[in-house]
Amino acid sequence: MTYREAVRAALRQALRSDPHVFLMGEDVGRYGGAFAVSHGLLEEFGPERIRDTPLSESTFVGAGIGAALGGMRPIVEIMTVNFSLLALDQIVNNAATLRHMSGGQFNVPLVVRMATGGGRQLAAQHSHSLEGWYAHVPGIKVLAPATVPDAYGMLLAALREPDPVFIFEHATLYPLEGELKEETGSMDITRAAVRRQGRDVTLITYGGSLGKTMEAAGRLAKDGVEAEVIDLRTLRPLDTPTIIDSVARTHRAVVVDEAWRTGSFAAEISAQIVEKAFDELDAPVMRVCSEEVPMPYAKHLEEAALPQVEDIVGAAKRIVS
Amino acid sequence: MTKEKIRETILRALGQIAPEADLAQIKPNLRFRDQLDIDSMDMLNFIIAIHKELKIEIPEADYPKLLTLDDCMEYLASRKGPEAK
Amino acid sequence: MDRDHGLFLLREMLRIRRFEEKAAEMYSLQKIRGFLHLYIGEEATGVGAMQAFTADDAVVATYREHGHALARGMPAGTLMAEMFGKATGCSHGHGGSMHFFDKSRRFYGGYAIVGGGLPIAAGLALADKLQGRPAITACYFGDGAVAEGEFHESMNLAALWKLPVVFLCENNLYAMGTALARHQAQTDISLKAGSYGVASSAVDGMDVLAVEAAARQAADFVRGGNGPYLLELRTYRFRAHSMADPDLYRTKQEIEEWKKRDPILLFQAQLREWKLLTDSDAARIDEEVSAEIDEAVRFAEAGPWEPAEQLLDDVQEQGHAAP
Amino acid sequence: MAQFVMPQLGADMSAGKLLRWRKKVGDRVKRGDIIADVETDKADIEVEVFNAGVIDKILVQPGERVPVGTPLAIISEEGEAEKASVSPEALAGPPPAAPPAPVLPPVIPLRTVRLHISPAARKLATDHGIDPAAITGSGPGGRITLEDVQRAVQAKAAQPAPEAEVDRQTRMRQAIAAAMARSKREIPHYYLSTTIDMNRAMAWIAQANLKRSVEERLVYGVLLLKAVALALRETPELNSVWSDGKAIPSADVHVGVAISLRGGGLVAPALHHTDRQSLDELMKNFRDLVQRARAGSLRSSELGDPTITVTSLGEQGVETVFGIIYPPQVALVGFGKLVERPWSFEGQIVSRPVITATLSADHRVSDGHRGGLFLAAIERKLQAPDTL
Repeated sequence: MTYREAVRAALRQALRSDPHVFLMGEDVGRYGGAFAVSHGLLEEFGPERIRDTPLSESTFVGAGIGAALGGMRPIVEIMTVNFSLLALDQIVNNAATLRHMSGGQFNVPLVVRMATGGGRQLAAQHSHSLEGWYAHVPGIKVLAPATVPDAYGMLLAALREPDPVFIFEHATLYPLEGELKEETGSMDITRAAVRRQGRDVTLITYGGSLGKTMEAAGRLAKDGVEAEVIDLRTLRPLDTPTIIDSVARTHRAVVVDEAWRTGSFAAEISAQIVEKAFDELDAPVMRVCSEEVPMPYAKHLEEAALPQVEDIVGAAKRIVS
Repeated sequence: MTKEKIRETILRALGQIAPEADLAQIKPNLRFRDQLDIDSMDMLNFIIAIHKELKIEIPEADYPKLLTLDDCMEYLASRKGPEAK
Repeated sequence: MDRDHGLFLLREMLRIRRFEEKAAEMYSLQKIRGFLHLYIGEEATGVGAMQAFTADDAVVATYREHGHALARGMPAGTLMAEMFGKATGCSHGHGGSMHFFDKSRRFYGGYAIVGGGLPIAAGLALADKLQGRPAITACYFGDGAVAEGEFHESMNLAALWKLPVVFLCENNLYAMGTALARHQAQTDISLKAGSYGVASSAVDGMDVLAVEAAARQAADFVRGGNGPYLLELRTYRFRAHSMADPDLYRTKQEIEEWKKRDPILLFQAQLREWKLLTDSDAARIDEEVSAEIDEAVRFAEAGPWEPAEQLLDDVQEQGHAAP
Repeated sequence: MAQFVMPQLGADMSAGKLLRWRKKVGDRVKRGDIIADVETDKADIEVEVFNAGVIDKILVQPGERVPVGTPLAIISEEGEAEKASVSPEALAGPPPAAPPAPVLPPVIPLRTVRLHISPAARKLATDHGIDPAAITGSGPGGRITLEDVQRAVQAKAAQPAPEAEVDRQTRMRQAIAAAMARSKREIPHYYLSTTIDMNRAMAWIAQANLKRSVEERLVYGVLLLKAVALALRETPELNSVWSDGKAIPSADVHVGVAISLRGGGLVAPALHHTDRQSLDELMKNFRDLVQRARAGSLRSSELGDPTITVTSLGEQGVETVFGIIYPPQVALVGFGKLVERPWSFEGQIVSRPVITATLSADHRVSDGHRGGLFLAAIERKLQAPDTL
């Protein structure tokens, strides 16, 4: 099963089991979803529950908030994270604030999904990784499933949350093949996952960078460096204890994040480690991030801009003496 | 001032500059420097301590008269005058 | 014209007027801090339009929402306490003047990003429609919001999906200090609805009966499953935009001209003309309203502060939220 | 009776200036009347009154700027007797606090020398009572890593458990061993020597001490320290720290004084700003430093930041010292014993007290020519003791 099919299976599962669930977004219906995630759902659930929207990101996200306030369980799909900027007002000023601003009277059980990340030669308006911006905002949860089981189980878990959840699906992951066990259901979204154990250095990553990081760990092992790989899974709330536990064992950390380095979520991870595990560090915390450039179109330039396996290996080796 | 008082004063001053020394073992006719591993700065601090305790001025020229316990006793007794018996 | 209803409308408008006057006083004494936007002059739009909605309907308001909240039936004391920042406030002191909420009255809040409430109103209407409930949504906003993309997107979406929303544009002619003609090429707001296939009309917002009648008509249209309706309420605010506003962008003469059409004075005169209001009625109502407002201040004054230890309690549901 | 106060007219307003009164004493006002104009940081605003009555007293005059909440006028209510018994001050309550005077941040001197060690390594070393300065770093740029400390811990564990005192001495020995071994391994030393006539200096000191009480008397050692400190100003490269492959000149002169400890061992704490202290201050601080060094109560800053070291072994009778530089410093000055020697002076052979000064210097940083100039400067300074 692919990551795409896993998301679709979760959507289908949710739509079947809860009549309050509906999906809306640009081209989720007749087109079948820009990434074909919702392909076939319109036929099964009809246009009331699989709603094509106008290109009005702010308003269909706001309508999702309103529908959630009004008792529904909306899932809003935004085509890419770059487009979500048109809805930032609704997300940051309304979705994230309503529970607090109303003194706890209202909550917004809304799930918003969107594609993120580069690597597909879509240039500077379709390729960025801005999930770190969202993780800055209290009042919302930010998930970044990186595997087929997580794509399925974390979406189901998001639909059980009483507060807004934003799911970032790295677009290069959709064709990823993986096994989804029969018994997989809603899963814990508060914990990071250790994807590989090691004693020499901790590689911390999430989403679309997990594959590259695992490959880097494999190469490091050939050179005698045993790297531990942490998949954050959820950026907010961040599972800091898992990170700190690992760094306390390896004493070295490399953060791999496809976003730009400056003011990045990688910077947040790095700061958490320095604040909470300073005395465990035997080397500076390294960050492997995208170059500070809008994503270029040409393949060789895009590859140069994005973190690559060699960059991760290099960063790890620089701090493992 | 009795000889005993002067002796006590000297040993107390030595104790301040060389706290680890066993003062009971001090030989009265040997130089402090050779017994206690002290240097000129320690000696200076010793003289300052004596000066403070006994309230007497000790000219620099008299420093060589303060190198052993016996010399010290003699010099200080002479300086503190008739009381010392 | 039913006398009881007439006196009720008068009392409702007077409650808002006295409440706002007291709020200004409390602001000058620093009991109320932050921003304070007063509704004085616009009482007929809030009170008149609210008559068209039932307790089952939803209401979305703006940052100038004291009048909407009072007209919706929220107790003056909880509103004053909110502005005092007290735990007994309608939003536990988290929101202040611009963010009144009341779940029990389906009052979905004051929104301080101009235009931000319109998509939410569309969503509330969508929820009612999808769940087969007969409820509709009242969405107040000002003339300034008409310049926002969310106004146009929401008109379109509501019309496209035939959502049961009454859009109530309180056009007081100024977006903060920018006159309507200085930010809109087409100053007839009701006309804008046509291009989205939204039914619309405009009404004199200083005439509470006219507002009520127009709003009932709009609400009936929406309840009939015909999709949304845009009702433009032409009004004027007598006070400056906020307490810090020196009112440099309009003339004293203009304000005085509008004050001649004070909705409360106009309606009192009409009631007297119809022999529905006596001097003793007027005095009694004024006295009762003043007492209610004084009691609201006492309530606000007496209320406790929310303990700072609870600062993070309402960010996410407890048990789900991790720091 | 009511007070009319400077109103809050905006979220960010803390004070306002009264521009003009629209009403005067004796005027009748009603709720909502414009009573005055107030200037805020943003604009001039007409302010209204919330009480009906007669203006009884005006407390603030046009042009005055007062904090929000300050009473501006007293309004007596209708029928109220004019002679109000309550003073305006009592009504006003305590006046708003004046803004605090700006507090200048304290000037914190920079530390000139810092150990290159990872946090984890530092913690492990502390946990095992190991002096990190005694460990040679193997990490990038010579950083001491966790592994380096782990090796030191193992080495320590391999030794028989010593008595506490022996342990302290062993540690000090180890620290000296590590620092000196590193110095000899890394620093290409060169050595220069000169003999200095101390006649004038000793005569000056004898004269000076005549007027001084016992505590104030100087020893010639402080003249040597001051002369070294002043000479460094002429050859600042010798007052440097070697870091990451280059010499970084130190802004300040902190001469480290080698002090031998009873029972063995050595420390070289700094006399801060040696060049800026008078001889009297230097004497007092030097004496204090020796006493504290031997009592084991030195401050970490004194141990951490000397910019050059001076060692004097004259007490032991040696005439010439060939010292080893204490890294990351780049120079060390040695003095031998003050001895009477035949000396040629204006064509005559005379007996003079002389002392041999030596310089050990880092050839990566300075050359013999500059080192020679430095020793010559020390000699020159000692010939003019009254200028020290």
